[in-house]
Amino acid sequence: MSSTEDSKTKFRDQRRQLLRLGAAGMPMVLTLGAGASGGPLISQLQCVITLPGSIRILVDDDGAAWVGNGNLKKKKGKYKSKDINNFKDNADFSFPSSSAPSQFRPGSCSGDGDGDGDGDSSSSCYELYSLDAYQLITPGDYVDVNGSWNLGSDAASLYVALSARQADLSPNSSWPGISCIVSILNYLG
Amino acid sequence: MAVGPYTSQTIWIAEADDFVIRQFEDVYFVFCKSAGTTHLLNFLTASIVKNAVDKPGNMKDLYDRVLNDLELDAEDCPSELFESSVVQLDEVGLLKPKEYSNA
Amino acid sequence: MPETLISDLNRADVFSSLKEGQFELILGAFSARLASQSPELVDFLFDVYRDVPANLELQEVTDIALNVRPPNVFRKYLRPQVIPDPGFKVPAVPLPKKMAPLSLEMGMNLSVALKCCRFLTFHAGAVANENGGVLISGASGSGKSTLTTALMQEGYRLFSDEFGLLSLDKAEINPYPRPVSLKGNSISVVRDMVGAEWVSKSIMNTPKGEIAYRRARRSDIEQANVPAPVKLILFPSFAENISPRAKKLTKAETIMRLIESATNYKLLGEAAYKALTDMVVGAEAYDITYGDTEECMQMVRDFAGEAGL
Amino acid sequence: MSRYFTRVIAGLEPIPENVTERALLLEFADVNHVFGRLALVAGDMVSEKMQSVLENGVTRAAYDHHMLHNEKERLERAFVGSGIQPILLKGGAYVALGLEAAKGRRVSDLDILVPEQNVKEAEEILLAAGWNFDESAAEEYDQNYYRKHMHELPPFRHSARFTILDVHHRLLPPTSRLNINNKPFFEAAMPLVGSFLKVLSPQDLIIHSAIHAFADGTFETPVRSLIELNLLLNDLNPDEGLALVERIKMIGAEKPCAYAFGLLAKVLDSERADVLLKELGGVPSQTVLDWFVDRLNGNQTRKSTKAMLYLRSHLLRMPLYKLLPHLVVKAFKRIGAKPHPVRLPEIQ
Repeated sequence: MSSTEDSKTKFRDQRRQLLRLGAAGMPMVLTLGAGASGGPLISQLQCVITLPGSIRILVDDDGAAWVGNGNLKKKKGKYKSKDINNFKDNADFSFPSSSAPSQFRPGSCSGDGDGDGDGDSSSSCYELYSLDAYQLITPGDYVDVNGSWNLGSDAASLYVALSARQADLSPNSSWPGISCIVSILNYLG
Repeated sequence: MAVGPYTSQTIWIAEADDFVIRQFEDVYFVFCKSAGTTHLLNFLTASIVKNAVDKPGNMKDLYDRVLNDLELDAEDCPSELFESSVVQLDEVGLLKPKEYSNA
Repeated sequence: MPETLISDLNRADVFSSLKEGQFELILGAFSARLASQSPELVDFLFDVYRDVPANLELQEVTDIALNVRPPNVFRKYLRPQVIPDPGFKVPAVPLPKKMAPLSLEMGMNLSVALKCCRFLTFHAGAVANENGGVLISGASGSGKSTLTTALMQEGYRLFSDEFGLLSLDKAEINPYPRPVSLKGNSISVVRDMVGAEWVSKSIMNTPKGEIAYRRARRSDIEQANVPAPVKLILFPSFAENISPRAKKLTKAETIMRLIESATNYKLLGEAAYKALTDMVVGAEAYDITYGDTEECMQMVRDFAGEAGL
Repeated sequence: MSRYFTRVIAGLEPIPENVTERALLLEFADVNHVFGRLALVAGDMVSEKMQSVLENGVTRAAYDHHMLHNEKERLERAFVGSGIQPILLKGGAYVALGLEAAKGRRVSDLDILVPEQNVKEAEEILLAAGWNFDESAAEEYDQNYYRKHMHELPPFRHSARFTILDVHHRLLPPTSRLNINNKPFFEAAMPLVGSFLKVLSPQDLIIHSAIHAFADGTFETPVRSLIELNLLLNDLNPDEGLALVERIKMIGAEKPCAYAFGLLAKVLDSERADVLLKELGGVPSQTVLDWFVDRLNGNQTRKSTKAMLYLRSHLLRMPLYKLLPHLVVKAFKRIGAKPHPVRLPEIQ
């Protein structure tokens, strides 16, 4: 067999193999540069936060927030002041007002039984968000192609928003995922 | 997943004016001007597009011509693979059904 | 009108120009309007940017506008911090005031990456000699900056350690010789390589660890408007204690990899497709894995020779 | 300054000669999403450098228009033969129609309107063609929320192209206080030439734009909305203009349209808008109109903004923590869930 025929055979074999892969489901057309964000894959944006345990986030109507794992039960759309105070006291992290973006704050706000000091007063001025243990959060998913945050109003979005706030307040803190968020905030450079 | 309905009688066309094609080794990079997207084709999908540019045809017609051009037989390239390749090209907008393009 | 370099200017004038938001920095591909209240930034400009042309009053609109400012009016008094503000919405972390230089560099990089569409922009280091240019594409930690610096030592001009800026009408890259940013261990490597006087003092404890900048040379800046055709494309990756190896890449592989490393490929459409494929046609490309800069450079020298550099 | 810059971008004032003002104008246009529009208005009347900076906006708009063209084609392919003819809305429609309002405009999502009785079928067609409910809204709670309370389905995201598609079946949520008659929009929709898709009538484009800007709640891109409305209004021929007021009353969109016209008259000196406003009997509330003017001026509170403007620098920026809520306003409707890909509830 001549060497040109030899290489022709090899060439055919390569093509046949590619077709076999195609028949097995390999795409025959590949679209390039079509990352999820429509932009390039930036490694700093790919980091993932794994929550170390279940996390609850309490947000008041000024956008202040408390993060902990305390229990809180709603009764008739309201929380007991005693429970609220207990949650706040045991929170691992707290954030000043305006920390939680507006869509996370309670829609309407009213209190009752105020002032009688029996600890039974209740309030609807809070919203509680829960995140599961080991939940994965990819903050980069919330950065759009223009480099803007694009948050929803779910608990994970809130976690991302507070992470950014935490990076602002204290970039060296023990907030779960702080290094991920800082790397995103710093990406490039 | 098909972009939309088609039948065995659907005539598939490709609009050459809409592409910029550059070949490197056995790989074809195709830029689609109207969509602003870049695609990577192999010898099979590139041949499908080329045949649909030269002479639009239905699935069977294109299949026969492509096999002939590439010196392949139905064992090398089963019709299911061919059809799924056409659908993939439709998905990214490099092929389209003729009756649709006339609408 | 002869250009004024920052080193020709008076420190107090620069500071008040920055305070007014009138300070204009003109460097190769992009000009920048800078505003800041930070004296640390003035020091940094006089050190690392000393040979760069600048104006105390804005002469023209600029590609980039950046306000390196405290994150808000109140914070300024509580805990001095700075944040880069490129005039559009970007995620940015406020940094302690002494890190104003880092903030400036981050802000400028973000602006180029996200805002400027005049060039196809690769996340890559770039250098050139009189025969042509080298593009060094790699993620952070691949040794881009170190290799860029090493090639500068061999007589190549600095284009950038961060951005390969490809013209859209011809296969040429364009200089943007900002300081080379060095992290961690590479700082001492580069200080030994080029002499300590060429490297800024370190900024410690940044979110990215220790950072220092290797200044662009006056010759780099003087030729900041001279583009170069790309002849060699490198995709380095660094791993400790590994013997060096290289693999020549096919054109198709190179194109795919470069599309991934471009920040605005999709955005620029047909022009980007043509410019990129044209560039790859005229260049050789290699994937390099290395654990030692000098060993890597030996291979790079060979490849450069073969590519006609 | 904002009013002045808005007028410059609307082509009513010449581009300033002063370099600092030009620099501030560029930043204003960028922040307000009308950079591409400014590029058109400036043309070659400005320095080469300024043209080259503005070219960034032209490039971005061109990219969006390509993306949209592609999505529109994919959509046509999906619906061909189904008997459903979706109506393109907003930016997508302007681009498809080649309207002046499309030029230089950025468009990020595709919005379509389908009759309520076709929603289920449209949904099935889209799911079959590779659109999925965006992960952020894939959970049952959100699905139900959207279906019950909103005027659109949860947003779709294409599984391969990642583009977003919003499917509306009415122009405002049923819970909105504004009582909009949706039927006339469908009846007057016109075929898009060379396409299976439809577009709203020229008058309805304006009415919908006004509803979107002034009744949807946020007035989130005030400068862009105003310039868009002005261009749409200028496109109407005199007969269409006269018919517009009747149309507005029939649809029940007097309120948002009055504010739209009021603002156009006040900020852009639009005589047409002034005439239309008088026909509509003026704005319902001067205070609300002033609030919209404030929004246009970027005022958070009047005092602070005045102080900012005097700084002469581009201190219109906000600190990060204020920026966050601001940025997410646009995303408010993307009522989210956990970021896991969640299986869709079965669709009966």
